[in-house]
Amino acid sequence: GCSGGGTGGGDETTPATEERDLTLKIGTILPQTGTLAFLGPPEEAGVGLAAADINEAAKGITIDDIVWGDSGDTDNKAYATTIQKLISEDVTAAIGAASSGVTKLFLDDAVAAGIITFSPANTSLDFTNWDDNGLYWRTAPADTLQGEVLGNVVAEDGHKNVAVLYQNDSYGTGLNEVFQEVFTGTGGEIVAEQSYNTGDTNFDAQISAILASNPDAIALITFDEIYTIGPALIAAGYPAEDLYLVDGNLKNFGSDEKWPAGVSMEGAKGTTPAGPAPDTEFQARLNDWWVADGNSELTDYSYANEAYDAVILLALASLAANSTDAADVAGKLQEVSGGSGDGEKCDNFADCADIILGGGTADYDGYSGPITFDEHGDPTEATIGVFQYGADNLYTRIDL
Amino acid sequence: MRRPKTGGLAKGDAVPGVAKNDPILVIDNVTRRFGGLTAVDVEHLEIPRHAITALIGPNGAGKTTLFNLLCGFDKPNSGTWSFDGKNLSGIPSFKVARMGQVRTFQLTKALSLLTVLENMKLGATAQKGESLWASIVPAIWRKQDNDIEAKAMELLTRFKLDAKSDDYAASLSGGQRKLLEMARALMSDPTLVMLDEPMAGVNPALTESLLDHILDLKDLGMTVLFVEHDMHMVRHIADWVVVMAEGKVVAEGPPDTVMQDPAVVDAYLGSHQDVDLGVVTGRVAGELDASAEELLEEIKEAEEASIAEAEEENK
Amino acid sequence: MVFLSAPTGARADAPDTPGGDQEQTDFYFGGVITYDDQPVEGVTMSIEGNGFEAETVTDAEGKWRLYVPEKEEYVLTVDEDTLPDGVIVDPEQLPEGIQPKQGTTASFDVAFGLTGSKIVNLFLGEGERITTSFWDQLIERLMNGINFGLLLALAAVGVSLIFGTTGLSNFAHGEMLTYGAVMALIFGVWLKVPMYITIPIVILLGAALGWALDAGLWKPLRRRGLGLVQLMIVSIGLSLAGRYVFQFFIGGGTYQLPGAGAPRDIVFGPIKLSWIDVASMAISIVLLVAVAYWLLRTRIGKATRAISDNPGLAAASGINVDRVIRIVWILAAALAAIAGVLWAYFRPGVKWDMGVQVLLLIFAAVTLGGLGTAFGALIGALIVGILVEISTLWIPPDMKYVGALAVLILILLVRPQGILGRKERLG
Amino acid sequence: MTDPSTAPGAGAAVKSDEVVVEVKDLTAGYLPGINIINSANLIARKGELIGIIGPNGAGKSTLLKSIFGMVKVRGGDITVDGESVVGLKSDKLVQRGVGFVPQTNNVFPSLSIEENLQMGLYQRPKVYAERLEFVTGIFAELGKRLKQRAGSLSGGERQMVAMSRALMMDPSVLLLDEPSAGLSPVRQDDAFIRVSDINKAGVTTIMVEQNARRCLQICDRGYVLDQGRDAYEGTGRELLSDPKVIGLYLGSLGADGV
Amino acid sequence: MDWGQIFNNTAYWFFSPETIAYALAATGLAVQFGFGGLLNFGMAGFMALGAYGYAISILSFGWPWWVGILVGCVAAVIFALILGIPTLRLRADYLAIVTIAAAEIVRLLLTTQLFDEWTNSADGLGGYHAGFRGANPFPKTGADGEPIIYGFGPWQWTADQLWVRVFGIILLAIAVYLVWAIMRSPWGRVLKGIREDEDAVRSLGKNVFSYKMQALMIGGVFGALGGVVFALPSAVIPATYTTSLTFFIWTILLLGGAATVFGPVVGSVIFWVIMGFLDNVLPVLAQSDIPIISLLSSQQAATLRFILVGVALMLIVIFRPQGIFGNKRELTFVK
Ligand SMILES: Nc1ncnc2c1ncn2[C@@H]1O[C@H](COP(=O)(O)OP(=O)(O)OP(=O)(O)O)[C@@H](O)[C@H]1O
Ligand SMILES: Nc1ncnc2c1ncn2[C@@H]1O[C@H](COP(=O)(O)OP(=O)(O)OP(=O)(O)O)[C@@H](O)[C@H]1O
Ligand SMILES: [Mg+2]
Ligand SMILES: [Mg+2]
Repeated sequence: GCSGGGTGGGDETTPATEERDLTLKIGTILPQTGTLAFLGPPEEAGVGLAAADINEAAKGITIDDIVWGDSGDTDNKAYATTIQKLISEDVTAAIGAASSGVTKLFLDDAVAAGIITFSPANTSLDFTNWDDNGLYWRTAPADTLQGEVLGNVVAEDGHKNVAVLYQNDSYGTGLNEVFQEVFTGTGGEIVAEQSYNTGDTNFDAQISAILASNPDAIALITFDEIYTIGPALIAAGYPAEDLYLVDGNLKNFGSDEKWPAGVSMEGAKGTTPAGPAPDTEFQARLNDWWVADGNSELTDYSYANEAYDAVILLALASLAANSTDAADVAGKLQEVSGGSGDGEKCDNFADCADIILGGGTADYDGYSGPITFDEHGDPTEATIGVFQYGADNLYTRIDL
Repeated sequence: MRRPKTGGLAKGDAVPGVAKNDPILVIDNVTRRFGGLTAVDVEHLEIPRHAITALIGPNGAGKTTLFNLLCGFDKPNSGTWSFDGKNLSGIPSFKVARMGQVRTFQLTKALSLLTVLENMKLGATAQKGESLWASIVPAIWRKQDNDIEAKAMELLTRFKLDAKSDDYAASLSGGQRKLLEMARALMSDPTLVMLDEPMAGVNPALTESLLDHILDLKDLGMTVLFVEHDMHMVRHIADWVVVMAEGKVVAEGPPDTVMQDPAVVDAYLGSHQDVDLGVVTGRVAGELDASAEELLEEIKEAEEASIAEAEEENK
Repeated sequence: MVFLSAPTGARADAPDTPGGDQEQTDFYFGGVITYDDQPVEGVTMSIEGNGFEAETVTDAEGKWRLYVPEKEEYVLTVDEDTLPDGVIVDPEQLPEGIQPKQGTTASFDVAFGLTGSKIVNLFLGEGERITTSFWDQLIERLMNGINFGLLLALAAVGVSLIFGTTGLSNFAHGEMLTYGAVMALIFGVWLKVPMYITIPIVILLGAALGWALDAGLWKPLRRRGLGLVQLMIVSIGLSLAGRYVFQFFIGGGTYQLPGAGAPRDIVFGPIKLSWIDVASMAISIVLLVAVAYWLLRTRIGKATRAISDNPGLAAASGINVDRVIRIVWILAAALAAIAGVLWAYFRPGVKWDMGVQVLLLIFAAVTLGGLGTAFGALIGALIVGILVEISTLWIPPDMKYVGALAVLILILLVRPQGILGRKERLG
Repeated sequence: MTDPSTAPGAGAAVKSDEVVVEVKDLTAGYLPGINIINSANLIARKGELIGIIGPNGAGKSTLLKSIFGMVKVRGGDITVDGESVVGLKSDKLVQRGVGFVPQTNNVFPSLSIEENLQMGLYQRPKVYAERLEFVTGIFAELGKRLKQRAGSLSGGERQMVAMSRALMMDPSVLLLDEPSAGLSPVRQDDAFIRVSDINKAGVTTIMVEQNARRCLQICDRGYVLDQGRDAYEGTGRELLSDPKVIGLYLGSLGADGV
Repeated sequence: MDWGQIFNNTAYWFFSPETIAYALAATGLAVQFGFGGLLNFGMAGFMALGAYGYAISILSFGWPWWVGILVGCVAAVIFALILGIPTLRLRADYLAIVTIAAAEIVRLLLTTQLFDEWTNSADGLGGYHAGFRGANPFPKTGADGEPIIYGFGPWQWTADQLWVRVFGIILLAIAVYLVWAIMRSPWGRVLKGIREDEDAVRSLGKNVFSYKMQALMIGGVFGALGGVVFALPSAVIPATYTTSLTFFIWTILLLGGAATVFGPVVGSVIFWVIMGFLDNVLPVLAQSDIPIISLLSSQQAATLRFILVGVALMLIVIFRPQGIFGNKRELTFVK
């Protein structure tokens, strides 16, 4: 995102009180298949619920039937056909992809076609200076914040020798880097650092290397691999209360049939971006929407918040620009996120829409945090919540 | 119809390892062992130039193995040999072939999914179009290729394969493969051609006409070394015969002499080449002459001996 | 170093929770003080700067927290007098990037990062951390490697048998593993059938899959006379379809089988095993021995090799080629299914693409041992399993398969026909 | 005729007029549209030794293969013991007592000699010891190297293994495709005499040979196959002395008494 | 979505960079396997080297884009040498496994954080387009300053997109021409002979190793060019170059016909057209009211696509085993 503002033409002259009658068409390019397929449902639910909320609010903008597309993974190359489908459907924005690698592979095509790419989950630094005509945006918070919070949480618990197991991709390496820097800055020491590649299915060697270093605590920077790594660590006799999780793997294991029944994570902590509102009600709504759409219950909520916020922001920007043209919408995204600095805070679509329709400038703070875009389309602000697992293997927020 | 044989090949008496006046291939102390079995153990052997030499010997005598060694397809445990004065030991097989020493395989190696004609053309050497860069420019090789094709067709006609020239080699019958194998080797105009049982499985009438062809080639200066079990053929064209048994050269000399050699007769030929088997087996009326009686006797003995042996082993 | 005199003066009481004695703002400094790995209680910590001053005392866990009104730089001071006798704040043991202020040993400039908290931990004295020795690690991983290798062997023997009999490199073998694991998931978890019944069911279902694949796919294809490469591509298509069929039904997540994550409480020296590990190895060994017996002692075993040499001649010898191949498929699929279950316990977890992840290792094992030799596959599998587990003692863990694959290449350079493979004669 | 029973090497000839193998107007081939066998006819009666000769590519092997169910039959009929065997697979024919030695690729290279022989008895492993004795009686060399892999054998040795494999099963009908190819002269004679012996023991034998003279010497009747048709038929002796056959197929080599 | 649009979206794949890239790689494989009989299962490795050679040359060393392409090709040649010298004497099926392993090693080396400075590890490289786009001969904007859209119907591209395709097709055309030229020459005959029986060819005096190596290199260079074309419009991510990429290339080769000149091109088009068609048609079916299919969620429809792709590949190979252009006759004799 080289230019967040200024590309949209003529929006400044829009009369403040004008009625809107906009139909915004968006598509998704989220993983329905492949190794990241577990991320698809919550993200799609986020998108779907946001669209439902927007349509229900009836503020002069409707979200057309969403074009659901599959990003797949780099292995099955599903994204290649999907992005073309979205382009031919003339969407204003494509929500996706989950993995930075996949986004990179189609981003240039999307930019050439002049549609917005809005990822709820990309964290790679490379996008900051991508040649994207201001069309790339993301709601996933940068690693820097979460990494620092995680480092501080581990340190404050008094751990001195800590091991990290992280995924070798932009998500894992980025977070790991910040975490290590912060943690060593507090006086602790990283005694083992092990990574694995996405798609690996066995982590034995890594786990035994970590345990061999006898750490006081282990930070697990992973996605779904937690379902394998967690039980393996606990089986090896490592105490759950010394495990630290992150947004990629902080899940309510207690209500998850995929988690082995006997394995308790009680005491383990984790960090994840979280807005001021408690998640539980939001997650219930997500789940309701998802089930009503004919799916089985959600077991995972990773990046649902970010996906939801992405759609809301797009709709607000569209309202603000009074246009569904991608360039116009992109031109307003920074503003509605509060990036122009003078917006009025609001935390749901209807309120924000009212501000915009009333001629004001909205500053949307969503479920994934306060979200303020810089001129590159990267979120600059976030609130990171700290959570802890109880005896029921469900996590609750402890930092409030 | 018999053509005169080339004589005066050896420098002395026809004993194993005798020096030749003009040897093309000289073999020294070549041995090859497989586990406990010594398949080849040749002390000294010279193959005369411009002559047809037959290599005969019982099954498993080591003839094919010797061929493999001489052509670089197998590595000996020891020994050296030279072709045309050039030391060949350790030279890879394709270089041996390029020097003009070309062989055929006993178990044929047809290039299945190439047509018969392509198989033949592959046999020609020094093709300009076989280098990668030249291959892109047909002008460089087109003419040569046409010449090769003409020559190939000529050979195929002689080998009665012309009708099959556009068929895949995989569709040839067993005998036809033998023929192709041999014709292909001849495509390269070798100095020395080594044929491993070229006529096994080839129809007798055709064999006869091909032998003439080989004799023609000899007249043109080619040297032939061949392995064969068909004694008619050996007698018909060989100028010199080398007999191997259990890896060693046990006799050599002009065909008529060697085939009278009692050792050779015993170990290999059997003394009853001309006996009518129909008579021996009692299927047709006929005089059972002395040699036939002998043959039957021998067979009986051998049978009993081997049964006894097998029994012993079973115990 | 300067040793200060022993602390005197009464210690203040620590708050109930760190920082509980102060007015809570959005910004705080905090940390822990330990000496020789023991928390130090009662150390007085003070903060000062920007016209603000505060003080607190560490609690029983050595923890402290000091709230400040603004996100600015402050000076943090540790009252060294309140540390245990003879203990000072050793500059060597300070956190990275923190320096004592000029002229002091226990006052530091501290600043916030991006967030509203900054932690300064002081781990004083001689901490001791007992790490596992290299040899113990090696032995432990060797054990893991054997366990892994054995389960790979179950799959590899099947691949090898199929290759040995039909010449087909079955790229769908990974899915046959996944199939076993998924069946175990369905019966063992969803239908709550006890595991000791589930496993025989899985074996039976595996056998049924093998039967169905051969009857429905491979045999008709043999009839049509498809080439081996064509068959291989069919198996690649089958693998793709199979994998996504699993994803279709179980989604992209990871599930656990009953008992997965059982504690590793069987200890022999450095080796720690769970009863699952022991059972898994036992099952592998029993099955492998049974297969070996079958191959060596029965005529069908020999027939498999005869068919791979020359199916036409095998038929001419009176071998019912189709039947033998059918048996091989059934056997291979049953072995793969059980290997899948063991793999699900070893990882641990059942996932839609768990099988294809080890496919390459299985093939490496089969090749290493010598293509088509069942015993070679066993040896190859053990080598591969062990290498994968121990190679990361030397190489970065994200390259753990590199070691095994590189060794495969190296061994083939020395023995192009694989460990137990044999050269053909020429001519 | 000498009395067969007194003639040395002769067993009790079990012959009758009962037709064991009959090929009627057979057409067969490999590639679509090209028939290799064009309405060929052949009859083998019980206990007969039939020789088939002909030029290379005449279709001799194809004929044997079609009898044995290895080539698709396009027309005509093949019966064994009066029952049509068209469409039956090879292992079914083995069950009916038909044995076959192919011309090429006739051993299992990666199996040892012993295992090769066992494969010959795949359907009746019990009688192995007995049959092994019989077979090693013929090819003594093999008995000594039972553990050697067939793939490493010399051409002639392979041929012996191939023959032995077929003989292991004690067939009632034996189809031989060039059994003598690659054998040394002594062994060739041996082989022919054995075949004759086996035949006399009642095994109906059909033998394709390029060693035509030897073949015709021992066979009861011979066929000359040319371009997929049976061009000539007669007793071995008739064919041997038929000038046309000599000119076209036998050639003069070996006939000139050398 | 209507059928016209489905058709358009499907037709897009006739000229997509992916199609061209896969066709190039499959052409390389045709040289190696189709004509030379080398079971190279490491095509993904060659493609990765092409793509990374290109990207790293530009990003780390600042070389011009065409030098990058040359570097990619050279990298492929070197890889072929390293791979070939020790392994070309292996039996065909051993070679298959060794090449898979080698390609995986390449991928893992590109993924590991050890060489992060150049490879950016798992995240891959992007943003190297300036040079290539700068060389674009097609005007980007018309006189009115509006971007020019070239083409018609389903094939409408910006100048940059057109340039990628034109460039890719030129490369592909050259590759196909070369294959056609060398395979009808005596060189090609030797190579085909080696495919059938290398000992026989050796006995005729041909240096088998050298021919195999040349084939491996030529195929490798085509593969690398495929990698470059794949990377030209997008980015290079190590996870792209997995074994399944190799498998797809193989499938494409066999779809078209292994020992054919145009087979790989047609195979690639078929492959991507199937992918595109299913992606477009399945969601429509899932939303239609056709029984059973309409019960699918969009997730399941997406998954179903790959099931069907797998099944389609199987069916094509089963019912046209010789490939579209292949010679049925050959099939009678394959082992
Ligand atoms: N690779 C090998 N391993 C073990 N033994 C071998 C190998 N190659 C050959 N032999 C043995 O060496 C001996 C010689 O074999 P060779 O093929 O040279 O015989 P030959 O004289 O050509 O016989 P024939 O006339 O039957 O073709 C045989 O007994 C054979 O079994
Ligand atoms: N698999 C095959 N596919 C196509 N054609 C074949 C095949 N096998 C043999 N032929 C052709 O069929 C014809 C007869 O072959 P066959 O093997 O029956 O000959 P044959 O009489 O046994 O000859 P030989 O004496 O050389 O063994 C030959 O022209 C041959 O080219
Ligand atoms: Mg020989
Ligand atoms: Mg024949």
